[in-house]
Amino acid sequence: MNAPLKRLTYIYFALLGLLALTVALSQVPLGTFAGPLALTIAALKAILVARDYMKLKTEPAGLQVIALAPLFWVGVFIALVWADVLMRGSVGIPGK
Amino acid sequence: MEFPAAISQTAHQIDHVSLALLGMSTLLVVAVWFTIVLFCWRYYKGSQVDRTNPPKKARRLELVVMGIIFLVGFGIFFWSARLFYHLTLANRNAPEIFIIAKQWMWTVHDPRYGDNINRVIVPLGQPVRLIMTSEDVIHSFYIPALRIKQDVLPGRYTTLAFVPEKIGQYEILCSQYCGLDHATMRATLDVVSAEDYRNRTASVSSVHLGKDIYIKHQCAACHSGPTAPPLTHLYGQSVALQGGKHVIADENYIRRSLVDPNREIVAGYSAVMPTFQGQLSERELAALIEYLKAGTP
Amino acid sequence: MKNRVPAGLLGMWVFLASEVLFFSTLILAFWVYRHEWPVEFSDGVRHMDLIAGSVNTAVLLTSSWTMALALASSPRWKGRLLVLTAFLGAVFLVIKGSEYFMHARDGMLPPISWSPPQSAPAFKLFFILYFLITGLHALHLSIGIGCVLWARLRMALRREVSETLLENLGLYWHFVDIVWIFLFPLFYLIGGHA
Amino acid sequence: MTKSYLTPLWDWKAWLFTTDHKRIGILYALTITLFFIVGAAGAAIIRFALLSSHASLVSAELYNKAFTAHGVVMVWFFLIPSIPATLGNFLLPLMIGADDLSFPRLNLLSWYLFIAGALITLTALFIGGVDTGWTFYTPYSTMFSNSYVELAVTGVIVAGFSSILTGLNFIVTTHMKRAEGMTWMKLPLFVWSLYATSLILVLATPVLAITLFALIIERAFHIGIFDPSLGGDPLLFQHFFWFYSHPAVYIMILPGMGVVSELIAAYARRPVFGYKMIAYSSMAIGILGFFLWGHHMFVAGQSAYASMAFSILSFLIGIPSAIKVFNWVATLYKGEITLDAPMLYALGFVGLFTVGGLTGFFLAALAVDVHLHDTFFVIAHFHFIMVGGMLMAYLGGLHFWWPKITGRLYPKRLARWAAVILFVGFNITFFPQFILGYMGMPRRYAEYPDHLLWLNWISSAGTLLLALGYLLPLVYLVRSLKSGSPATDNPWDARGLEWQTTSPPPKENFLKPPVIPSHPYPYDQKAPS
Repeated sequence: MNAPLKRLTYIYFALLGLLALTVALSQVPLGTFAGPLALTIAALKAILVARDYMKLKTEPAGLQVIALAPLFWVGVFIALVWADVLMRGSVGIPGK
Repeated sequence: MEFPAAISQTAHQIDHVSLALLGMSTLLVVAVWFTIVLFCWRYYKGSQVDRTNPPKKARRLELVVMGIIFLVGFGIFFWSARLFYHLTLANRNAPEIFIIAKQWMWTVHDPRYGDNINRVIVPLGQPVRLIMTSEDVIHSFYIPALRIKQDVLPGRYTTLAFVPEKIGQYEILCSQYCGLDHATMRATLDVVSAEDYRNRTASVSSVHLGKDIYIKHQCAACHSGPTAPPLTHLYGQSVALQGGKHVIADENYIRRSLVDPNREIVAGYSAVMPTFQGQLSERELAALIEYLKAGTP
Repeated sequence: MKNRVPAGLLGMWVFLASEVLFFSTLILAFWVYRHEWPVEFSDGVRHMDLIAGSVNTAVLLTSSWTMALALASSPRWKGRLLVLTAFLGAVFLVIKGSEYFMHARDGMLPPISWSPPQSAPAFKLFFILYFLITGLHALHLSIGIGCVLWARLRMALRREVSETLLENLGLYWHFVDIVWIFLFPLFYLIGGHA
Repeated sequence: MTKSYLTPLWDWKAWLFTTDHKRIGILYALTITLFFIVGAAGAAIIRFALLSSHASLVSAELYNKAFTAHGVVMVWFFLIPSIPATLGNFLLPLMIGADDLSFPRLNLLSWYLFIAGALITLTALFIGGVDTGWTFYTPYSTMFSNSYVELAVTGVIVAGFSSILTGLNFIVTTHMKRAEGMTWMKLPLFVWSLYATSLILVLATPVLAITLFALIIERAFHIGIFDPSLGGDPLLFQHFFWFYSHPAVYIMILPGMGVVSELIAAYARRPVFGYKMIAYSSMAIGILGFFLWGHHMFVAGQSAYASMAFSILSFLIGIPSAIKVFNWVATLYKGEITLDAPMLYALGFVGLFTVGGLTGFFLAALAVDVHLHDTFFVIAHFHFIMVGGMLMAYLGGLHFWWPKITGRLYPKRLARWAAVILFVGFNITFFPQFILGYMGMPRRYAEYPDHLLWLNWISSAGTLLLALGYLLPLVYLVRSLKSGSPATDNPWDARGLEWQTTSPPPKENFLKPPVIPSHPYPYDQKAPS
């Protein structure tokens, strides 16, 4: 196998390793940390796939910006929806 | 054609913000329109005026104009946000009246003076709090004379608080589209003197009705023993939940605990309470809440 | 960028940007409801088959690997690896389908078969969102399988298959994989521990 | 003489299977004109009904269906595609010196999806109607309405895919197909605005599509995704709906702003003042426009803190908007102004947009919005933006590029009159609605308190003039196709690349490569011959 193929394979093993890790961690009582941890591992996997399999690493900067731009929108979308959901009723008055 | 009277302090204050906005807008609109007309007239094709060295940009002027607009805008934001916060927070402990909306009528339930349809009677000069919910779709409780409205949602309570300061009858409108007869879903706000308000004959007291429900559903069987948390003087207290969270036991909390008891479980107890969703009407829920608020069980 | 990136590739990335928002909305809805109904949603997670889910994740990761390999290989291997990728995608669908079947058998497939072990509305909500989101993901994957096989067929018929088209297939495939990477912990892991 | 893109003219196959962006632009123009008439019919019913304060002319049921039809058709089948899909389609490649969009076949697919969506929705409207309002709020739309909600919503989703593909096509085209030497800072401001619009089309539309899809599922199977009695949260629907629908407002207005920048430069005969600021402000509006949706929910039961965040963000959008107005007005300074119809429309746009934008401050201000939300004040506000703004820009652009598109000149005098009539009619129709709103008339009211009668009559009377303002251009523009005098390649002595080719252009747009100017809007130089 040549070098690029080897690299793809290493990434594959890393992905499987992360999968095993997250499944194993799900069997440990981690309380409130379970969610953030599982999502962090998922994000790591996603980064590996995007960076190497989707070849973002070697694309020109302009394309990288376009590829990652939607994450900014998603971030604000999530933040502002949560700003409502989490704070609802927080002034101690029904419906405010 | 007449503007609706403003019958509360906050209504006047909202009018003031609106006037300030109107002033600012008029100024800017006149400035823009006037400049357009002036330029069109002065620089109309063929007019003999100096056209040499037209500027390409004017960063500094632009920054100054934007800066002024930003500051004025921010000032108005701050003013109106403060007023909004006040509107939201004020009178949080005022005596409450329940409003139950349904296509296309408002059932008004005053815990002390009984029920009414499409007529909300409130005492002059005293803070009132409306606790509202809907039995079907989203409605919105809008009182133009008070300059306030609040959407009324199924499945939870929303509130509206105010202090009416003028005797009379005022229009209440549904302002969230709710189906065929949306436009006729109107009611009257009847502001009466404190004396007249007190002299109304009380019908069945709500606390009484609540007590009946409490007994009928045998709430005490669990809530006076070790299986369920005690309910005495529950209202307004901070309740520790499983998982370390705390909630204030307001109307929405009590309501949630009745229709969806497994959602927030009090620390030290297990999820054994059955749901009363569908078994208690909104009216009965309100009565039960009144009974718990009286603090006796 | 103009001279270094083919238009088709940029188009695919813009399309994926749209897809990101599409799935984010669903995931956000799921996340908000799990916040509002932690007990029922944890219960829902416990009714998932963790083994099937983990195996499926591995299958899909493997398919991404074979897809990446296919794009980097010589023409001789390319075709075979593409078929293998599509096959792995199909395996994923079969496992997913059998999970659906189990849920249907256990009366947890609203609204067609609904006689669940617990009657809370939010428990049903969990399953509605589960079928909606994984169903849309499976639909995406099916389209991916179809396109991969179509490209393979064209290669077999010695019609022209452009480099950009294959790259785009890869991008789409990996994107569908990434979506699953996030769906997996949400539906199978978080809250599953008693 | 070279063959124009219009030959063969009467071969229907050459139209329905064309991949030429110019022909597709024309297809869009014809279809949205049709939908505009449908939407206007809805408006006519509304204004006729409101002549009576007691629903004695039109039943409440018909009224509810009329305003829903008006909203749905106007928003999704007229305003959203209006400028981008017609003028944008036609002009984007011409303006950047390209022969077509990056994906011509995808472009045709967009049109077919649009038509399919429109036919589905119109079917729903004609076989019985929809009575939910264009906002489709749950749980009314899912559990209570007895009308053809699923069908109407399906059409909107299908049309949404058309939007996404158009946006994708425009973004890639702007990146990839610019002629040699056409750098970003030389792009016409219309192209900038289309780019910002496309960003919204691509990123917001999927959210609407999936939300409406969930709505269909909830309604069809009676399972709760947003219904509170089944565990759902109706406010989540509103968040998702407005995450699309607020930016959608900028889909409607941004291209209009782009057109106006072109028109003002051409008729003041000056390079656009503060070019970079206008370009950047388009992008700023495109991006910031996503983050204010919550101001539609101040009284919906949203958290008070979230409301405050959304309020301040809403005030911020005023800055890029004000930058635009400032620079447009400044472009007039030391210009050489003529007041032809396109310029009248453009100046009308600036004036009315200013009013519409400033009344937006009322609605962004929390406490004031508590009073004005869901009243006619809101109706007036967004009609000042949509009709006073967008529609004015569309008509202005249509007149300006009419010779390029059709090769014919429009009657100038009549066109000026039409623009003035439209402006006056518009103000008579919609200005009283600000007052109505402040007096407390809720929107979507088939019946209303008697003391609001007079203002409603004025508003309804204004629509007659407004209708005349629409009919006139329709008639004389169509007539000009036959009897208008032939246009030269550059009748307005304008500077965009599109004016360097023939009128109408050949199929491949440019027979010889266009001359790229040294800076945008070189009205201070002679046009290249």
